[in-house]
Amino acid sequence: MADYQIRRCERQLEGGIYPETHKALSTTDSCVFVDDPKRLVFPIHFSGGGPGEALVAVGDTVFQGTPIIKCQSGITHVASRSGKVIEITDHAITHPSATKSASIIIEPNGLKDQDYLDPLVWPFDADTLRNRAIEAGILGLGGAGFPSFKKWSDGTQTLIINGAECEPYLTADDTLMRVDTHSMIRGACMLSQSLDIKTIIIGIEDNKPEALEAIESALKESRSDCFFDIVLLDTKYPSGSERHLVWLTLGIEVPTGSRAIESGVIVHNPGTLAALSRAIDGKPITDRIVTLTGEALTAPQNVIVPIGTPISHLIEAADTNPDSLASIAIGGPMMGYPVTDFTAGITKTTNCLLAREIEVPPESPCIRCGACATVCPVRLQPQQMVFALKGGSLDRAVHEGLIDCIECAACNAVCPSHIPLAEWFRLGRFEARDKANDQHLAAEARERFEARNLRLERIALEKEAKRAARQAKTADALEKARKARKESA
Amino acid sequence: MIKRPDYPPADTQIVMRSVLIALIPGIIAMTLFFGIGVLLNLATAIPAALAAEAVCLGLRRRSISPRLNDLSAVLTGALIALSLPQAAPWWLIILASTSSIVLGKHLYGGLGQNPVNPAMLGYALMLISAPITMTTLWVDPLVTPDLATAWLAYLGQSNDAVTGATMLDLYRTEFRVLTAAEASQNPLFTQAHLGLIYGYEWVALAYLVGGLWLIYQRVITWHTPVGLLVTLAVVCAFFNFDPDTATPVWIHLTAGAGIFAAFFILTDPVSGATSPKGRLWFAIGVGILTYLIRTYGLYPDAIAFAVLLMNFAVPMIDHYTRPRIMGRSSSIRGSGGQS
Amino acid sequence: MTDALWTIGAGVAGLSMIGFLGGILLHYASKVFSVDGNPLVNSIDALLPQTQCGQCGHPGCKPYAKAIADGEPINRCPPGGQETVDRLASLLGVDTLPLDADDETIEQDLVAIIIEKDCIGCTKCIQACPVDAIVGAAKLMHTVIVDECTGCDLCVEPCPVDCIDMIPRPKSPDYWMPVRPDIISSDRFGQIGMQHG
Amino acid sequence: MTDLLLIIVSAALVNNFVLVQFLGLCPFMGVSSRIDSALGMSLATTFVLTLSSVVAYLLQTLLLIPLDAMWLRTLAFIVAIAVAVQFTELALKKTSPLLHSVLGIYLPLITTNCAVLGVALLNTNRTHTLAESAFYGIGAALGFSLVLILFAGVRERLQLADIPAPFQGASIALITAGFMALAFMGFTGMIRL
Repeated sequence: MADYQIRRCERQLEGGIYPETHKALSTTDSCVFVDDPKRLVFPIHFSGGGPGEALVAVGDTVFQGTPIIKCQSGITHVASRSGKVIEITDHAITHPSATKSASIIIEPNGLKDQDYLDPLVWPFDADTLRNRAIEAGILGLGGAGFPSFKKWSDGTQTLIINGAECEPYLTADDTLMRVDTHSMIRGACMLSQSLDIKTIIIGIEDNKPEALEAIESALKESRSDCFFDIVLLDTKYPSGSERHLVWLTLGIEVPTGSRAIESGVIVHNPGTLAALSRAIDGKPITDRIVTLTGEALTAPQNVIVPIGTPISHLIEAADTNPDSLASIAIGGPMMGYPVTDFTAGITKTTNCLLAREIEVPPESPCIRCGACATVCPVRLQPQQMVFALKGGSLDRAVHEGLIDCIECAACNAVCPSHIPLAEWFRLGRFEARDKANDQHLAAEARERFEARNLRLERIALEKEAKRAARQAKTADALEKARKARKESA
Repeated sequence: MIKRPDYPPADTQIVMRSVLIALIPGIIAMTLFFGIGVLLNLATAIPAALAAEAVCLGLRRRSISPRLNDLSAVLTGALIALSLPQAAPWWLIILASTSSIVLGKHLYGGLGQNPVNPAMLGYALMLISAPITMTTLWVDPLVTPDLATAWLAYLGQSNDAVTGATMLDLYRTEFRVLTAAEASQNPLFTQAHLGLIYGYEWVALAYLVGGLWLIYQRVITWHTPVGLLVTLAVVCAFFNFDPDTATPVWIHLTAGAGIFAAFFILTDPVSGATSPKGRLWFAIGVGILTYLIRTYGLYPDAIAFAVLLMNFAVPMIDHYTRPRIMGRSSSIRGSGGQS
Repeated sequence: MTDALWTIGAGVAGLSMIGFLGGILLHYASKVFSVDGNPLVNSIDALLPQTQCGQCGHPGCKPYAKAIADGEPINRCPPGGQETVDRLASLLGVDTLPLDADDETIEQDLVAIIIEKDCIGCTKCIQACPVDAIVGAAKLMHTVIVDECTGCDLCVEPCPVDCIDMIPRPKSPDYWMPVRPDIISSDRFGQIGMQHG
Repeated sequence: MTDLLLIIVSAALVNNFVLVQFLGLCPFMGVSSRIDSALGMSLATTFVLTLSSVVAYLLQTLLLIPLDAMWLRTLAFIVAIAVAVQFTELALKKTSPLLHSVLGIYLPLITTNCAVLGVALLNTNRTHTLAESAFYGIGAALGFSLVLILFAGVRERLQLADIPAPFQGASIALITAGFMALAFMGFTGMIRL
């Protein structure tokens, strides 16, 4: 039995909101596989891990687990079912950009052919684990899709399992913690042991008693010597944000512009750890749990879905006709984004499909009431930032702290003028990033330009010196010749 | 018992409507003590404000109905109507109301863009432009005018019988030469009900009720009213050396526009400071300036000037009261690193 | 008469004295506060896009920065666009000017690309590139390092076989930019119901 | 002591040079588009104002009155102010070249800032003593700085506001300055000196 304690979080999230969670809608005790879809879609550049390249060609036969995409960061994505590559073409993708992008389309053949990796045998070191994560295509499954292995550095003291799942409607992590508890605990222990981490914190909101029970019983069976510190959090949005979870559980404020890892903390989604546990056994990520929810679905539930499954297939799996929906929100009501083309396939970061009728009230001018500022979990002044952005001054918005915005959209929820603040901030952050990039390039160009000028100057000086030497030589020779002539004369 | 909401109203229109509802007790009390002129003021100022708003929006080719429906112009009109003298002539009311909307609001781009409080701008403009009208047409609550008298005053025929010096005026002029005991022989004091000065303090009480309801509804926070009233009280108490010449603390708080301003004028979110700390500083500034101008200046009630002056300081207050951003070491530092 | 003379003399003497004292003070002040170079140039240079394209009429960005510090108009930098003009105006506290450029050249982020089959390896473009973004050797094919190219198009002119094209800068395949929220209304958010408890 | 304080308050608020006496409007409109430059300008002006009111007093009592050359007053004061400004400019160029460039033409123009000459002349007109002159200068400078910085803050906000096209830029700034003057009328009559 692993040592563990359960404590209530002693800190209070500053700001934040208490949205209606709607979690009962999709909460089910079991979680089943959906039927295999007719085709699977794998965007080459948008599967997570940065732009990639296809490792297969049209007509190739792939097995479940065959690598098909290799990203620039090294992450490999695999086919989630065996079948045939029928097309590589621009296809709708599950991404906020709502564009079409090059994708590999696979038609599953229903066979159970598998192409897995060799299991790792303990003891292994962190590098082995890192390589395995890359091969198995492990990304943060919570939604951001940050390549997990980049977080694993030596000298880390704490691993936090982010089981907060504060976003309304979502129950994917809750379900995973209930049905796949052992994998999650095992993954956490393996990671901790290879990185020599002693304490594992599980941050979990107090609205998930079943998951807590499952974790407790799994820990009682576990033989790990890690210490598990289970922290019960208030059900308040956004306590599951990485920064806020670190502060709530440890009291560490991650400084602006750095990640939790730089403060010695790793934060992982339960799904990531469960996937890691399977990857150690040789099985890359081929499936994930997705919450199908929202009032517009007939049968909301959590299902295990092969990566690449088209959204329309999942809507049908929830007993609903895809044609009856205009759009579907990917990832929940707060931080999600709309997708209208349901042929797009889900990716590793798709945790929820939310279908509901929503009425968007017309936007009215900001009256600076400050409601957004009172709920901002990073203590920003959203009203000032949006005033600057709408007025066209990105610099002013950055000055007000735009870079610190976590885009949690709590401000949107309370704004009496119905201003889409978080959208403005996302746009602003993208623009700020582009601008910073441009400035970086300009600085480099300046350096090269100055280096070149120095070089040209040096070459010119050398030439001048050579010319002078040559001239002197010629003059010398002439002088000699003249002397010789004189003498001879 | 209705439960207190956990969040501020979810719509701008509801915010404005709540403030209008909260004005009702004050309006009733004012009508009771100062006569029907109050209602005439309202009935003139609100349509004038709406018309000005509509014209401005039309000139800028903006959609008119959503902005009229959000009740912000109605509120501005109501506030200016309640600030003006009760026996004010119609032209003054219309001028004040339209200049509030046009100069105070739409020159700067309409709702949410104005740096100064429109109602107080309109009031101050009138005070400068028509000082006699603005200072002599206050109704004496002891001779509450009937409808006919009020109507005559509305048409511009002032009637000395019903107008009189306001409480603050009395303290600045008549009571200066009287001892506190002599001053308390004034009918306004002798006719006090339940210890509340006739008229003025009852109106203040009514506004207080509305204001507290606004706080209860989370439409406004406690920072602004508490900041103003406490500052005013503390500053008065501090300088209140001689009871025979100085205006007493409670008069400062209740006899002028103190309570009304604390809950309804200073709480205008657009022109006020935006963070809770900033609001506190804003209100403290208004409190100090109000006392100074009331005591040493020419104008008996100084809230309008104090509010305008502090409005101009708002960008600075906002800058220096910005809370420390999570993950940063200091609050006023500019841009941080890139994420 | 003498009175008037005395008055005028006193005035002249007084003013001369003031002028003399002031002159001495300023003389010493100018020694104490003498400035080497102009640090302002670096602040201006930091805002310029560093394309080194010479479209401003100066051989590079730094010389233009110097010229601005000496009072040249701030709107002569087409690659920087209106945004750079605005930022310069803000830095220098002057009124902003409209960008002095053809409409075509504004808002275009271009890079040079060498049509490799046509390249004869003359190295003329390499010599022309102000930021060393072209690699290659004599008689061998050259190529542009796209990430380092500033799009100044100084290499296009010298090419004897006309094998350099300017193309829009290729974006990373996963590049995207959110849509302005006031252009489309997103259906991402309805009103979130709040728990009242 | 109370008198000196009253002089400061009077010069800074009640008889504010910019908003009540309408002196020094050129830098008030010119250098108020950004808070940083407004801060710099107010520092420079404070320095020049204080310095020049003292120097003007000294010139007056030590030079002009003994020489009986009061008719040279304006001329002499302008020379003194010019020296003070020139000195400030040299110092500023060394210590903060950016600010020097931001203030640009407005820095030498402090010389012709009528508020500066106004303070010097008003000092002599009111037969202030040395201390009174200095405090009057400081008060005037504080008032100038206060309104300049507040105005710059408001203008920074106005730059982002959705101002109707005909009023953008200088016109809304002038209107706002007018409203500010209106607000300062609240101080009228507070101190009669």
